[in-house]
Amino acid sequence: MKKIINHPSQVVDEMLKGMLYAHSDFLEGIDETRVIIEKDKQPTVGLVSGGGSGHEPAHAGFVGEGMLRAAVLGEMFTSPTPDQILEAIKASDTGHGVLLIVKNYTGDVMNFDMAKEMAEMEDIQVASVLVDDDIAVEDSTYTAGKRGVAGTVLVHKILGHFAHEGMALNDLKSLGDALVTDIHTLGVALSGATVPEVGKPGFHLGESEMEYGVGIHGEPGYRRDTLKPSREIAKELTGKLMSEIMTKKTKKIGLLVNGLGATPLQELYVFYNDVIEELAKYDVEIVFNKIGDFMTSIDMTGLSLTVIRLDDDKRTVALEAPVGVLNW
Amino acid sequence: MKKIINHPSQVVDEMLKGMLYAHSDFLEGIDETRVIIEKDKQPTVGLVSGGGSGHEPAHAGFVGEGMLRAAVLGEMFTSPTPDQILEAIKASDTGHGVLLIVKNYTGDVMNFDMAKEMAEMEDIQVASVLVDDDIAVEDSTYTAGKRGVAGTVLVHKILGHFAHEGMALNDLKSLGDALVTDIHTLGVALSGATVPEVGKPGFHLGESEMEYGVGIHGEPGYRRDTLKPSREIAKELTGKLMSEIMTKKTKKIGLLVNGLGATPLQELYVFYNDVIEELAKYDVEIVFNKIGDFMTSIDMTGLSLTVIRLDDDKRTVALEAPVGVLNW
Amino acid sequence: MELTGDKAKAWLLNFEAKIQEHKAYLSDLDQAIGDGDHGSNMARGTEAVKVNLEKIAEPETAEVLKQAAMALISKVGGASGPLYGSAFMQMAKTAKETTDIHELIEAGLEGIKHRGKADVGDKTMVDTWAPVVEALAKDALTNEAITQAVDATKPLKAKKGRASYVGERSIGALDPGAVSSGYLFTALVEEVLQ
Amino acid sequence: MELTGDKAKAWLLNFEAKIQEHKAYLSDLDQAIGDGDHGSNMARGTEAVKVNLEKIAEPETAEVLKQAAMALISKVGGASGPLYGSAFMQMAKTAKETTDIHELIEAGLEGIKHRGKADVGDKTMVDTWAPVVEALAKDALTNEAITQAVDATKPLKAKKGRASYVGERSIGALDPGAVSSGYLFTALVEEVLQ
Ligand SMILES: Nc1ncnc2c1ncn2[C@@H]1O[C@H](COP(=O)(O)OP(=O)(O)O)[C@@H](O)[C@H]1O
Ligand SMILES: Nc1ncnc2c1ncn2[C@@H]1O[C@H](COP(=O)(O)OP(=O)(O)O)[C@@H](O)[C@H]1O
Ligand SMILES: [Mg+2]
Ligand SMILES: [Mg+2]
Ligand SMILES: [Mg+2]
Ligand SMILES: [Mg+2]
Repeated sequence: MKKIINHPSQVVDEMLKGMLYAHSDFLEGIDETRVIIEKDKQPTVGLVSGGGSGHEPAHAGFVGEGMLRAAVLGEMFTSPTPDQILEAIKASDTGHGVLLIVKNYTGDVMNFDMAKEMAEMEDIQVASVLVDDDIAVEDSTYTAGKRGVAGTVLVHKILGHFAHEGMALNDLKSLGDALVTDIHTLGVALSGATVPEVGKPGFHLGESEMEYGVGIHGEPGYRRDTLKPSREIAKELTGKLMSEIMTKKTKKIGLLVNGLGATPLQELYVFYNDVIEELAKYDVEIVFNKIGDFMTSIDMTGLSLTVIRLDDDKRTVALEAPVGVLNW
Repeated sequence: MKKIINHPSQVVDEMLKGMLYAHSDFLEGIDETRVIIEKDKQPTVGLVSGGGSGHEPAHAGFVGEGMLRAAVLGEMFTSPTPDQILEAIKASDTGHGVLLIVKNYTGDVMNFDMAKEMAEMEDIQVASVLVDDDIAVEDSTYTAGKRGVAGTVLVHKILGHFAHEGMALNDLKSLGDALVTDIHTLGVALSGATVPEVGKPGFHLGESEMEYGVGIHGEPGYRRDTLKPSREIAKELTGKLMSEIMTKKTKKIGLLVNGLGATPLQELYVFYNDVIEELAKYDVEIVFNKIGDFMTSIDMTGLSLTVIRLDDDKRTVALEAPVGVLNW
Repeated sequence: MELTGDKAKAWLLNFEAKIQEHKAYLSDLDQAIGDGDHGSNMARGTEAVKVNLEKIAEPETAEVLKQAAMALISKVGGASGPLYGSAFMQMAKTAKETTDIHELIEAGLEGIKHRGKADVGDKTMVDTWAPVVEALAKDALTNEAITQAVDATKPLKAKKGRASYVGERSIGALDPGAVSSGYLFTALVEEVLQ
Repeated sequence: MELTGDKAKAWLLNFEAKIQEHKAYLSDLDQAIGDGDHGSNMARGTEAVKVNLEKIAEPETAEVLKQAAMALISKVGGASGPLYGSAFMQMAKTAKETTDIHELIEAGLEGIKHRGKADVGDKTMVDTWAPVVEALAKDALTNEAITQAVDATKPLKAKKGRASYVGERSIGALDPGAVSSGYLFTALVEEVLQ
C-alpha cells in the first residue's frame, strides 16, 4: 500500500482538518462530530447526507449553496453513527425541517433511521430519501436491495436546487422518492480499493482482468472478465442501463461518467465518446452530462456510468443551476 | 498496463471527440488540428495554451470565459506542432492579439516560437509568456532551464481574468513575465506515468519507494527515497518552496495542491493539512488555495505543491473571479 | 439466572478482550463477504464500552447495559453499531423490570430483529442470538451450543447486509457478525453462567 | 558531390525505412534519459515525409527538401520536430542556390543550431551533425565516421533538451536524437555517396 498519509487511523481526521483549513470561508466543522456544514444557512429545508469516508469529493465537496447543507463523515467505508448524524440534523434545521439523503446500505439506513428517530424526539421535522441506483445488485427479498452509488450526487443536486428555491420538506421528499426511481448506475473496476487501515485491496484483479458491477466500497461485482476495450465496456453498461430506463418510454436523458478515484480524466472522456456512439442506437436526446470524479472508492481504478431520466425539464434546470460548492 | 481505452494510438483523438460531444454548448473543435476553442469569443486578447496530452484537465478544461480562449493538444507528452498552434492563434485573434502561455520545455518552446513567427508573417500580434515554476530543476546554462508544471494553471487564471477585463497584449505580457517569477512548484511521485503507446511506466518505483522532484512527463526527479509520511513530504516541499518565495519578503501567498492523476482527493487534503501546519513556522498569510487535479501526468500517483506570491491583491482578485470553464 | 451489575460489567469487559484478540480475524471474515471492517468496528466500539464501564464504581445492571448501548451506538457506525446498540438498549430497558438473563438476551434479540429486519437463516448475527435465546430458555447454554450456532452460518446464503451482494459466493463463509456475537456469549458463559 | 532530386528522394525514403525499423530502439533510448517518444515521433514524421514525397513524380531537390521540412514540422511536435524541420527548411532554402551536399548539410546544421541553441558537446543531434559536416568538407563521410560521432555522445552530460533534467544520470547513455541523425547520414552514404 502506497499512500501520502501519516498514520492509517488518522486519515479521516486529518483530511477533515485539511478541508476546514482550506475552506473556512464558507464551511465549518461541528466539534467532535466529523460534520461539515455551510456557515451561511438560508431559511430553507436543510439537506443532510453522508456516509463512510473514502468517497471524496462526496459528500463534503457538495456542501454549499444550492446543494447540501451538511455532510456527515464516517470512518473509512463505514456509515457514520446516529449521534453524529443527529448533530448534523440539529445544526442544519432552520425551522423548515431537514431532508436526509441516504445511500441504500444496511449500515447507512439503520444509522440514519436512528438519528431521525432521535431528532423527531427533539421535535425536528425530518424526512429521508433512499437512493438505490446501482443496478448491479438485484432488488429482491434475498438481498439488502440495490446499493446507492454515484447517482446520489444527482439527487443532491436536484433536491438541493429545489430546497434552495424554498420547496417544503414534504414536497422535496415526494420529488426525491420519484427521482430515485429514474436514476440508474453501473460500475466497472480495473483494481480494488485499499482501505488505509486494512492495507490491502478489497479484491484482487490480475494484470488483464476487470470486474463488472462493482460497488463503491471495494465490493466485488457481478462478473469477472478479461479487460475489454472501452467500446465494449460502454456497450455493456449502456445496454443494461438503457433497458432499465427505456421501460418508461424515456425521451431525454442525462449522463454522469464518474471516476472511481485513480482513473485519469482522459479515460473518462474516451469512455464518454464510446457511450455517445452507443447511444446513437436509441431514440433519446442527451440533455445533460457530467464527467469527472464525484463518488469515488478511495484509490480504485475504474468508472461508473449513471443514466438519469430527464423528460421533466425541471430536473434539467435544477441540474444546470449554479451552485456554491467545491466539487460539482 | 490497464486502461479504459480502445487502441493506444487513438486515445488523444477519442478523448477529444468525447470532450466535444460533452461540451459543445460552449466549446468547439477546429477540424484536423486538435484545437479546442470557446465558441463565444469576446473582443479581447485571446489566451492560447497547450502542450502534450496526458495532463488533463489541462489544458482544454481551462478553456472558457475568463481563462483560455483555446487549447492545443499534442500527442501524449509531446508538444503540438507549429501549424496546429498557428490555427489556434488565427482562430483566437479578434484583432486584439494573442498571448501564448508556454511551459518551458525545449519542444514546447520551439513549436510555439515557430507558430508565433508564422502568425506574425500573417500580421497577427502575438506575445508569449514562458512558465518555469518547477524548482526541482536547476536553472543554469547546463540545463534546459526550470520546467513549467502545475503553476501554469495559475498563470492561465490570473492572465485570463485580466484579458477578460480588456487588458492590452503588451500589458498582459509584462504582467505575465513578472508573475511567473513568483510561482514555484515541487512534485513527488509514488509511481511513474504510463504513456498508452509505450505501455510501461516512465520509471519504476519499488513498493516502499518514492521520488522527489518529478516532472509532469514521467521524468524522474532529484532524489529517490523510501516512502515518507505526508508530514515529512510536506516539510521538505514547503521548506524548499518557501525559501524560494521568501527571498522577496513575501507576506501573502496562495497554495495549489495538485494531484498527478491517480491520487485520491483524500490524500491531497491530508497533505494540505500538513502543509498548513508546516507554514505556521513562517510569517505569511494564506489568502488563496486550490486542491484537486489540475495538471496531471496521466496515471501517476503523487502530487505537487505550488506556492504563489500574492502580496499584490489584484492577483488574488483575479484568482477568485468566477470563470466559465470545466475544471477550475 | 440473574445478571447482577457486577457480572454484567465483567461480561462486557471479557467481551472487549475477546474482540481485541480476534480483531484481525473478524476483519478477514468480513473482507471475504463484506467490506473488511467488522473487526475494527467492533474493536472501536467495545473499547468505548470499556471506557464507559470503567467510570462506573457501583455497577447497576440497567445502567451497565445502557452505557454499553450508548458506546456502541455512538462509536461503531456501519451495520453492527446500530444492531448491537439496539440489542443493548432493549436489554437496558428490560433490565428495569427483570434481570433474568434469558429475558434480557431475548429482549436484545428483539432489538436486533426490530432494527435489522433479519430472520433466522439470513446469515447474520441473528443466527447466533436466536439459538442462544433458546438454549438459555432451557438453561442449557454451553460453549458447544454457541460454536454450533456460529458454524451453522457457513452453508447459508446471505440475504441481509453487505454480504447479500455477493449472493451465492457467501456460501461457505462464516458470518462475521455471527462470530463476534459468538464471543459475546462465550464471555457470558465464562463470566456469568459458569 | 551534388544532391539531385532523385537522390534526395531515395535518401529520405531510406531514412524513413531505417526509422521504422529502429522505432522501438529509439524510444527505449529516449525512455532512459528523456520521455520515451523519440521513436514514435520520428516514425510519425518520416511516415508523413514518405507520403509527401510519393506524390512528387519528378523530384526537384529544393522541393523534395521543402516537402520533407513541412511534413516534419507539421507531424512530429516535441523537440525533434522543429529541429529536423528547421534543418530541412534551411537545406531547402540553400538548395535554390547550390545542391552541393556539404553546403546543404552545413545549412541544415545551422538551422538546428539556430532553432535549438545547442553547441557541440551538449549531447544532442548536433553532436552527430557537426562531425558529419566536417567529414563532408573533406569528402570523407563513412559509416564508421557516423558511428563514431554517435557513440561519442555516450560519455557526455546532457545540457540541452529533456535529457538535461536527469543531469549526471545522462552520462553513459546514447542521445536518441544523435542516433536518429546517425540513420539519416547512413542513408545518405547508402543512397548518395556510395
Ligand atoms: N439486517 C441485518 N440484521 C442483522 N444483522 C445484520 C444485518 N445486516 C448486517 N448484519 C450483521 O452485521 C455484520 C456486519 O457488520 P459490519 O461489518 O460491522 O458492518 P458493515 O456491513 O456496515 O460493514 C454482518 O456480519 C451481520 O452479522
Ligand atoms: N536544444 C536542442 N538542440 C538540438 N537538439 C536537441 C535539443 N533539444 C533536444 N534535442 C534533440 O532532440 C532529441 C529528443 O527528441 P524527442 O524525444 O523527439 O523530443 P522531446 O524531447 O520533446 O520528447 C534529443 O535526443 C536531442 O538529440
Ligand atoms: Mg462497513
Ligand atoms: Mg516528448
Ligand atoms: Mg463490514
Ligand atoms: Mg522524447
